[in-house]
Amino acid sequence: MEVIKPILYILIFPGFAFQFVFSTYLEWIDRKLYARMQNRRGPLYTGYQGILQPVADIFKLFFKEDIVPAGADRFMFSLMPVLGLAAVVTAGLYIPVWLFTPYNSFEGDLIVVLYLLSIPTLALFLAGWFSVSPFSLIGATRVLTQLFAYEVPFFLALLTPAVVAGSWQIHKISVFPWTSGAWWVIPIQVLAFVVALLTLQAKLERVPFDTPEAETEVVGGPLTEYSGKKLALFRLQKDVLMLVGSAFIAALFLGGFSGGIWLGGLQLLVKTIFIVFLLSVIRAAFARIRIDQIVSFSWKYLAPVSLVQLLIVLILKGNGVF
Amino acid sequence: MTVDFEARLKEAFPNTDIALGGGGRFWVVLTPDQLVPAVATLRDKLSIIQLAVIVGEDARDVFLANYVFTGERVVVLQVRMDHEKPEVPSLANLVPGAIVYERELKDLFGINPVGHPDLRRQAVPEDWPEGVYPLRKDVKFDQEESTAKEVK
Amino acid sequence: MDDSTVRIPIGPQHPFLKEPAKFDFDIHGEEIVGARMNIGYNHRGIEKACEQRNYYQCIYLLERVCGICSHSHTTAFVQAVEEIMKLEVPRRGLYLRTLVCELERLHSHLLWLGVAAHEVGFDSMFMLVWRDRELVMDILEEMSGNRVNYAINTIGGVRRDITDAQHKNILKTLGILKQRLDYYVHIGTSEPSFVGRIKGVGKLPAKRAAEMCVVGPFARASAVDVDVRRDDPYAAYRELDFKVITYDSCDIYGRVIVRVGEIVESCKMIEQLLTNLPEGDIVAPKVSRKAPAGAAISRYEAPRGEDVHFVRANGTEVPERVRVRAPTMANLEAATESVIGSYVADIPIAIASIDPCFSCTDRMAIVLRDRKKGTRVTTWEELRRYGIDWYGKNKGIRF
Amino acid sequence: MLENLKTWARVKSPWILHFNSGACNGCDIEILAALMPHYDLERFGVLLKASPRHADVLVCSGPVTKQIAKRLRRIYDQMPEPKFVVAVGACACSGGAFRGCYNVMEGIDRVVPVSAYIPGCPVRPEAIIDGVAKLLGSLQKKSA
Repeated sequence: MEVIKPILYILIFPGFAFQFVFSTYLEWIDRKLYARMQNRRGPLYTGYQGILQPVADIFKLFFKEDIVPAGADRFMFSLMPVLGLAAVVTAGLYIPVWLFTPYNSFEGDLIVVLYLLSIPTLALFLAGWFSVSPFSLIGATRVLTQLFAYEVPFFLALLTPAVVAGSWQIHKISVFPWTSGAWWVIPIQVLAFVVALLTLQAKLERVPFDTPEAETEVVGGPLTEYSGKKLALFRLQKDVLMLVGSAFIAALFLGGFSGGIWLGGLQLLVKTIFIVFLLSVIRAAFARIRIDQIVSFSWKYLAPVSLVQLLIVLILKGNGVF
Repeated sequence: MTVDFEARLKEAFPNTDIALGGGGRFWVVLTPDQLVPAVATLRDKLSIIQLAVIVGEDARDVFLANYVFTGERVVVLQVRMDHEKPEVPSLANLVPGAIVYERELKDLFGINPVGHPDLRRQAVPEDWPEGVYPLRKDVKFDQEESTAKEVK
Repeated sequence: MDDSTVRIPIGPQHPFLKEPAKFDFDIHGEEIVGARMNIGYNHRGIEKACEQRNYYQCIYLLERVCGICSHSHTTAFVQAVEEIMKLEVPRRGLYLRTLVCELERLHSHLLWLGVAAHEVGFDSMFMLVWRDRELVMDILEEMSGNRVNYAINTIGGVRRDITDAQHKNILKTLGILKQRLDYYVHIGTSEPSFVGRIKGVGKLPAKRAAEMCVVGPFARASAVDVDVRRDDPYAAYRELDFKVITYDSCDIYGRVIVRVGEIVESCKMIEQLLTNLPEGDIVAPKVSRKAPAGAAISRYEAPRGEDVHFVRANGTEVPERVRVRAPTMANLEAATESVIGSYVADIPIAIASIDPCFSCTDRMAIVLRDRKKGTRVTTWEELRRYGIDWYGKNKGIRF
Repeated sequence: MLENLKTWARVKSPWILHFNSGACNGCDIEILAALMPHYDLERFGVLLKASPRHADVLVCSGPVTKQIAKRLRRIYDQMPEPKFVVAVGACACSGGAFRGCYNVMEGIDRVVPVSAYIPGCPVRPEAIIDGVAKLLGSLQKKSA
């Protein structure tokens, strides 16, 4: 039994199978919400209310011809989608979905997750870099520029709950408001929560931070030359990243998913969907901003705001409020 | 207003054939050498600088190029050219906007704008046969000829 | 970094271009230092085809010069032919023609507002504006039976009258539209991320605009006060009360303000036209199929600017020469020039800000002014090396 | 079983690439209008894609001018298999109003193989939806 358990973790829950199913479901929610906000219906005829639409998209891409452009670096071109997906799925293993601590959870896993979540961006950058199109190249350089813009505020924002809980372990952070009895630490972290949401949006490269993939400017950005299976892997990676990102923000800022298998599972569902809902609203409400505007926005507003939040928390902590 | 403008136009172009056409358009007939001074006159004396379009025409015995200027009123400078060797001076230096229209004169009529800075193939594809000017009256196209063999 | 200018080709198929055209931009980092365009992918030889068709057939062909401003081209053409034939168009005919003109302007400007929002990634506005554009399309469909090519013009008037029920319905729909428009006017001129993308971008100074002979909203946003409807009135515009909207910011923001203002003015004009709609015939009686020899130039203020048609008749049923000068033709050069100095990200919105219509233009042009001499087309390898160098020097990254 | 899955995924998720090969814009705005809230093609899983590498269906309008023909062929070649071409509008089907003009090819099928023709000048959004639905239906039948 002890041997099977880790394998089950990795393959079934919260590993591959669970993440694939849940992330496609989240994409469907996102597409539906986005469509409803634009007064459209969104996917409708693929399964109940189009719920299988993302699955159909991914299967279709898997059955399509897979083209590697003539001048591209074949190895890197094929490696990148796999690498990116593997990184996010691994990060997903650290979601604290059980009452007990997740498998292979340890003191400091937050740092590991943060770094794992940076890998898809780098994979995307390299993917664009090793394709042969000028659009991929421009997209790739934008991916990297944007990474410099949002990564620091993202880290700073996620530092706040860690400081509050006094731990680097995601599981401990997420249960801190309940174990310590100080549930009101959740509302005082609202600034960091907002920053984390916006930077997650930037990480996912969605409007208003979708310059790297801006259709009207650089066609498909780094993914311009990708087709078939590799494109499917990238799409899957985006979905899983959305799931993992939202789940982590929910775990760190919204009090985690404690309460046993049923209550915990329900909380995971509700809280993640709530985050996705917020992300969809942001996506629908703004225009795409330029790359230089993104950089100045992150450094002028997001980074100082997260520092202020950190300061507030540190002062409270120093005074022994929690 | 009309009388006033007409008087001024006549003063600006003495000894030239000026007709008032329908819709209050003035038609001024010129030879190719008179064109550049005429445009300068229009600009300096009547402050009309907006070139709306250059219309090439194949009148069978001569080529016409109508320079339509708009402003206070519409003035058309009509230049008549020899059919054998159609040439007009280029207006590129006076009116930058003329470049595109002149290039098209060359492409579609074979009228050569002398002194044009950049005469590339424009309206017609790169592999268009030399010396075939589609809008000339003597050019007829066989409809079935235009198949797509070369791209297949 | 003198050799570091790279040229990126955009088009003829590119998502920001709904139509084929090719642009070559010389970029330096993210900044554009030179631009040049090739159009003509859309050259179909309409002018030659007109010389083989009679006047009535020409109307239908010219309607298909452009699907967005289809009414502009037919009106300009029939006006020229009517001038040659010396026809008097009945007043009701003129009013209905003008009504379709203004409805077309309404739908075209809404379309533009949506596309402009799409170019800067503001898809929600794109979708919502296009949803309400359908209201205008419904009015047009009800009046003419068609959504895009209305086929309502004929020589000597219009082909379809409107009934009282339609009359009422148009006013009712217009009421709904006006309410929604207020919202879009507000969003289009104040939403921070949208305004942040359009303010100060794509500058075309007033003086340069006059030199480059630009027309339409593009010129009016650069404080050049031209409008054929007022300067050289045709159809029923003499009897209408309207303002010509100008703005002096000379950038894309100004073009949004001008177009949005024109949408509001168009609504007012449509109401005036409907309330004052005279009784009587809609088309002149006994129109000859042959036009006497002569030539005419007709000007028309299309949604994109001044549309000029030249028609020469030779006494037969077939025109001797038809020449179409679409507004985009006059604007493209200036637009391409206005991109120079801004960022790569601004290319789509800057080009789209003139509401380009290459199918109208269907010719080729160039632009101009490479700030650096000797720009060249680079290969992929060079491009990559350039990127590596640039990041190495500027960001301290080694690959 | 696998074949069924293949067909199902293919039918349910047609991503389109829009290409204007010298059309008058009429069809193009109607294609866009079909994606808008009023008609909303996304109900059928249709997404408008920017890159030919991502697309399954090439939606092509216009009579194909001689200048653009090579580009059209190249775009088609860039698309991964299986791919379909839909000719939208009378011009794309046969040249339409521009048949016989000196600079046009008279129809998409002179350059690339076409799977579905949607006539109309311009095509109404309803007709586009109908055409796409029929194309998808024929795929389903073929495999059954």
